[in-house]
Amino acid sequence: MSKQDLNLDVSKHRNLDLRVSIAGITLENPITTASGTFSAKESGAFYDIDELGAIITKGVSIAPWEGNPTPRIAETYGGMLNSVGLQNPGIDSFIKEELPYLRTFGPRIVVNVVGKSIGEYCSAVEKLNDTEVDMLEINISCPNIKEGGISFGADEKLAAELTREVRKYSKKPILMKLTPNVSDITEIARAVEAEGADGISLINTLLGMKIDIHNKRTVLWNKTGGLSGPAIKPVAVRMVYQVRRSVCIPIIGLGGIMTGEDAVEFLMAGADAVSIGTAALIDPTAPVRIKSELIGFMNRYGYQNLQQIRESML
Amino acid sequence: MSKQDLNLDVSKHRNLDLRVSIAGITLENPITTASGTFSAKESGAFYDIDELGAIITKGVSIAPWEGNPTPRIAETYGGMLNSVGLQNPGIDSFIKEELPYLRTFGPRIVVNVVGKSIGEYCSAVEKLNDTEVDMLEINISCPNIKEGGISFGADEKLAAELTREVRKYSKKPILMKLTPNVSDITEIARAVEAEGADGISLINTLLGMKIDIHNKRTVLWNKTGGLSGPAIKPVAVRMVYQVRRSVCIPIIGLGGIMTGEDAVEFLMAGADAVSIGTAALIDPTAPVRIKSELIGFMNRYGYQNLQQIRESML
Amino acid sequence: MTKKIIEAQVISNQKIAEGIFRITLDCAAAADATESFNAKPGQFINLYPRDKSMLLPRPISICFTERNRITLVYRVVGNGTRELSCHKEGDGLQISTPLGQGYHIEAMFEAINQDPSDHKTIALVAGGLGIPPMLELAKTIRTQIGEDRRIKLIAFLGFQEKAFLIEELSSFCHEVHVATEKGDFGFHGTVLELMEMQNIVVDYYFSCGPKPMLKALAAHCHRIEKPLQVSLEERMGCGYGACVGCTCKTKEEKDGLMRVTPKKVCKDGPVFFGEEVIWSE
Amino acid sequence: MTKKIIEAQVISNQKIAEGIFRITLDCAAAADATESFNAKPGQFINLYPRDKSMLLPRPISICFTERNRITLVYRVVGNGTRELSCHKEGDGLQISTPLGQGYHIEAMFEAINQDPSDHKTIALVAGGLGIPPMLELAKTIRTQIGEDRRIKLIAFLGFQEKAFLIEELSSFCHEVHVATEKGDFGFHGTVLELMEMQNIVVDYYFSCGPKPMLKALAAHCHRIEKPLQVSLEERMGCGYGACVGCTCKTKEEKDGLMRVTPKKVCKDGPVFFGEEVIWSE
Ligand SMILES: Cc1cc2nc3c(=O)[nH]c(=O)nc-3n(C[C@H](O)[C@H](O)[C@H](O)COP(=O)(O)OP(=O)(O)OC[C@H]3O[C@@H](n4cnc5c(N)ncnc54)[C@H](O)[C@@H]3O)c2cc1C
Ligand SMILES: Cc1cc2nc3c(=O)[nH]c(=O)nc-3n(C[C@H](O)[C@H](O)[C@H](O)COP(=O)(O)OP(=O)(O)OC[C@H]3O[C@@H](n4cnc5c(N)ncnc54)[C@H](O)[C@@H]3O)c2cc1C
Ligand SMILES: Cc1cc2nc3c(=O)[nH]c(=O)nc-3n(C[C@H](O)[C@H](O)[C@H](O)COP(=O)(O)O)c2cc1C
Ligand SMILES: Cc1cc2nc3c(=O)[nH]c(=O)nc-3n(C[C@H](O)[C@H](O)[C@H](O)COP(=O)(O)O)c2cc1C
Ligand code: FES
Ligand code: FES
Repeated sequence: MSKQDLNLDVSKHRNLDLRVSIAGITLENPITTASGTFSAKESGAFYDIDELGAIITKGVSIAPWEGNPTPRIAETYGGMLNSVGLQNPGIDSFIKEELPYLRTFGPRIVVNVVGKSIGEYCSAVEKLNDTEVDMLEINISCPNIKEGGISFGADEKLAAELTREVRKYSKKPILMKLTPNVSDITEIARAVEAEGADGISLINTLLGMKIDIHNKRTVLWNKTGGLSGPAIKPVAVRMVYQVRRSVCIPIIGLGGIMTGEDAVEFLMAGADAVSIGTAALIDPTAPVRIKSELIGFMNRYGYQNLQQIRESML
Repeated sequence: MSKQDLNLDVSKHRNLDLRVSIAGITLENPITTASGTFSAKESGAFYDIDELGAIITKGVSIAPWEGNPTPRIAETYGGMLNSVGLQNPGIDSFIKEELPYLRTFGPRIVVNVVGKSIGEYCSAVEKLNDTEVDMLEINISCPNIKEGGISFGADEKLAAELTREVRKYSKKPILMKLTPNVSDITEIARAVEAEGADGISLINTLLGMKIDIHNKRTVLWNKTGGLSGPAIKPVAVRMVYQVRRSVCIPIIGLGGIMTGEDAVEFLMAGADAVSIGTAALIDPTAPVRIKSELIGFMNRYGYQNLQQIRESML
Repeated sequence: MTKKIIEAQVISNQKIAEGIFRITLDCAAAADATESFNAKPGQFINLYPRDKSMLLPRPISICFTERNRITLVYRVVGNGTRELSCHKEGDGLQISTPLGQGYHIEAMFEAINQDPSDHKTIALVAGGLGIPPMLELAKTIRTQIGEDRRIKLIAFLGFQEKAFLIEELSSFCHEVHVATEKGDFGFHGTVLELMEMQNIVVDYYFSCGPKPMLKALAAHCHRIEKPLQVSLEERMGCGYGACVGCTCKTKEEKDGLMRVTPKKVCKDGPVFFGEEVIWSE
Repeated sequence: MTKKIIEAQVISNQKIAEGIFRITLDCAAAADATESFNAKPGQFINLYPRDKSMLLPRPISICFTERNRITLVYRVVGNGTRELSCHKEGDGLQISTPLGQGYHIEAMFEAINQDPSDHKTIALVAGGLGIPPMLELAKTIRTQIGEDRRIKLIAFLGFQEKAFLIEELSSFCHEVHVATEKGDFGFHGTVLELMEMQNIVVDYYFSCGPKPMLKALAAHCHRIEKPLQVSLEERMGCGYGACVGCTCKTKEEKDGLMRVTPKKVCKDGPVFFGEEVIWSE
């Protein structure tokens, strides 16, 4: 059987091959859910979860986190701010209550891990070693939580150290999720690659603020929050483009992807896969819509696989 | 004559006092034109330039700069990218051809200065010493120009050194215009304050990219460009808020101001004055519209001066 | 796939008081709209603005349903509701099918029906824009009451100045008591003061309105040991349970222990039992 | 304050060829619209999209003016022009008053009139969406020619496949020659090939169209030493000269020296003399 035939076999879409391999793990398609913007039960009420390439969970920490008081959400022009503050029930509860349900679906499971110290990250990733999780995404970047997060991703040395330690404790492939709130993203990317990261996810949210001028206070209880949505896409595309030219490991690109064409933009910039975040909060069916728009684009221009898109830039 | 009466005198708007003093220079109102988005002749075809608090010119360098080839402009969701690359005819031509015309208007003149080396900055500011310019805005942040710019604003030590030297050579008050593409804006702000900056302008554009997926190339010839417009406002407000709490010198706040309410948001965050950039490219009359919206807001809530707005945050 | 985003058609959109509008939408366009629009009182829908500078859906409570039609009542407070107020008959509007958990009335009727001789009074206590969802709730409760003379449905309504939906609520409630804070109409004061003054013995409370009102009512119901259901409001992101933006703290018994559990207002609520909400925050 | 942003009313908006639309706007709403809309052929207006995700105005050449009405012809290429194509009669549309420098025809007529015995031919050479502005230009030139038999106005038009505006141009030009690259209509080939084949001696050239065409025509006119005016297109930001986004390099004599001068297409152009443009880029 020729390769062409094989492609026909594995894909439901004519001779399109949407598969992508990240750290030895094959995703059926490049569409994943951005951490913190997906709930299997609730999103599953709108679309068939098996359509996804991978599920990336919301951030999970070693112990339960309360997150920030409300208001946690503010709308901005073409974007939104969130200060959820990584509320989560902790890794034990996640493994016991959520993972079994996630495993009833086909897509790969990527667990987003957060922590306030290197030790906390390591303890959490260790607990996932013997679970049926496919990959980890280490969030070294969330700007919401005062006690940690930001410092790791904004400092080359800390990012390197965290990667080294997590790499040591984890049996799973690890993606390092970078923050865009840095002077030079390529420096951080090279640092985590050098310490054994299997891939990079970028970008997380930009740190922002909105003031309610009528009530003379910040809209968010936490004052600042993470800016996401189409407003930040140009920054995200630029960073994916820069990082693609700085490291060899795979990249999951995200930040403001609203349409299939946006997804193509990230692939052309150099991403291997993409995540859909804010778009799915606005239009719950966004991940599957974007997937079919991507297929439409490939058919229109005759791309047969993602590799061809990634290599198409002149 | 009581202070109240004085206010009535100096302002055309009932008992509103819109004046603001920056480095000892009084602006009749806080509305200024963001560097690179104003042309006295062309903007003056749409509104009365004397309505402005200050004119901030486009970047001027010691020698003429060609800027980047076109396309130089790309539209993004709620924003735009530009890679004009600081095209300008050089300081001599500016002083001879443009400044006399600018001086025929009432508003304060702030000259935005760019350079590829500290020497270039210093030579340019020196030439302005004996002109009728009111203030300088030192652009240490433009992300467009490969040879320089970005490095000064993104590095605490370079920013400090540049400020020190420019301070030495200039007889005029200097505002340092900071780039948002940094890990910690307060660090840079403190560094330039320590070296004698008279004020701070922020923010300049975020570095971004747009890919034309149909033609498989970046939209901008220069690949990357500066992201401006309402999309970036939350980042700008956050930085003004942070910097206001880190330094004592005045702040000119900008980044995505589209309405009078946006201007108020920057004032509440801690800005002393504001600049209107992208909004004026879209709606040429934006600066005067925003000024009258600001007045409307003040009347509605009974604010009598800008100080009251700045101090109103709970 | 039980939920959907659909295109509804505007049937009418009118001002009913200063800054307050009533919009009726035809949701038949959705293939299985009749199925999907089987809304429970207390549920809400997401409305998607057209203006693309606004990304987030606007949650609005379902005020009234009739076959494929739903009616919403809203106040213009910002750009999203301003846009909504400009929609004309025939315009298309992106909305979600009903979201969240509505008021729980089945258990109440089960309890009531267990003792056929008992007389019971049910009170709807609402303030401001908490009033609209009371209409669908009143209709549903009244339908269940039917000709049963033992059960009485009373509404206590509080407004700032201008009242609205009074007539509609009167057609389903045995009694409607109105208070306005500015004294324009009915009792001059708050709805809680009005209730106190009326001194009616109530067995079941259903409420929606500003948080301070709900909190005071919860304290009252706790004192008199009567069950209360409240509908909470919180700034939302997605409105369907994906973003954890709309959290509220509740007490929950788990493994025999009382634990603080964060719940999602959009998904676990907006209706909660007064006893489970941690009000202190 | 000679320029303005005004609200125009759509009078009609129709498809005239595959993907090509003609829109006519009533600009009387502007207080001094008659004054402001004294457009010169070759000028353009900015159209402001309604969809707020798109910030930048869309520049479109003025195709035809008649009292307070202006007509534009545009191709749907992206979201902005797609939105434009959906506008219906009566819709309001934000536009600018005319921008840029149009074609310079006064000097030509002065020169022609200096020698009353001479015969002259004026050619309009345009391709694709460069054709619309030729209509207003043709009308203006023909009006000036009046009954003067010495002067001949000829149009050479190049299309991809479907032709448009031919009839309208025929009413102002003495001759109209058409080429289509796919051979659907008229000469099968490019407009420059068509011109070469016709072998007509021309004294003045006015052109608008794709850059390669303009560049080749400029080389041709340079060889035969005939004056050429071209209208350039460039990706624009503001469209009125504030952002320096739309630069083009020109040769300019200053203090007796030939110097490279960057000019703004939106303000100094879009019309330039063929000789001043530096084409190499
Ligand atoms: C479950 C639920 C049901 C609701 N039902 C109704 C209803 O039936 N009728 C009605 O008029 N309104 C209702 N609301 C409130 C309504 O969602 C907001 O008024 C609306 O989203 C404001 O949108 P906007 O764009 O006009 O204002 P924005 O520009 O978004 O905000 C303007 C102001 O409104 C306030 N605001 C915005 N969103 C909320 C919110 N979610 N909760 C509280 N305050 C907010 C803020 O103080 C802000 O300053 C409900 C809210 C929720 C969460
Ligand atoms: C002075 C001037 C006069 C013009 N006159 C006309 C006219 O009479 N009729 C007409 O149909 N078009 C005209 N154009 C081009 C027109 O402005 C663009 O087609 C339009 O702005 C595209 O907007 P959009 O949102 O539909 O597409 P976008 O989404 O903005 O872009 C879609 C594609 O169109 C192309 N494009 C966008 N803007 C430009 C531009 N300014 N120049 C060249 N290509 C562009 C790009 O390749 C892009 O990939 C003129 C342009 C200029 C500068
Ligand atoms: C409500 C919300 C919660 C988020 N939670 C997390 C999180 O737990 N971990 C994480 O790494 N990123 C989190 N993010 C960031 C997103 O995963 C994503 O990086 C960011 O939103 C940019 O993508 P988008 O513009 O497509 O949303 C969150 C974003 C939002 C909007
Ligand atoms: C076309 C363009 C040209 C600019 N040129 C300059 C410049 O010469 N010097 C400078 O300091 N900033 C320059 N800027 C940045 C603006 O002054 C401003 O900092 C930025 O655009 C953010 O504000 P805005 O969102 O209101 O446009 C330019 C911006 C634009 C859009
Ligand atoms: S609003 Fe997103 S979870 Fe409730
Ligand atoms: S488009 Fe802004 S100067 Fe020409």
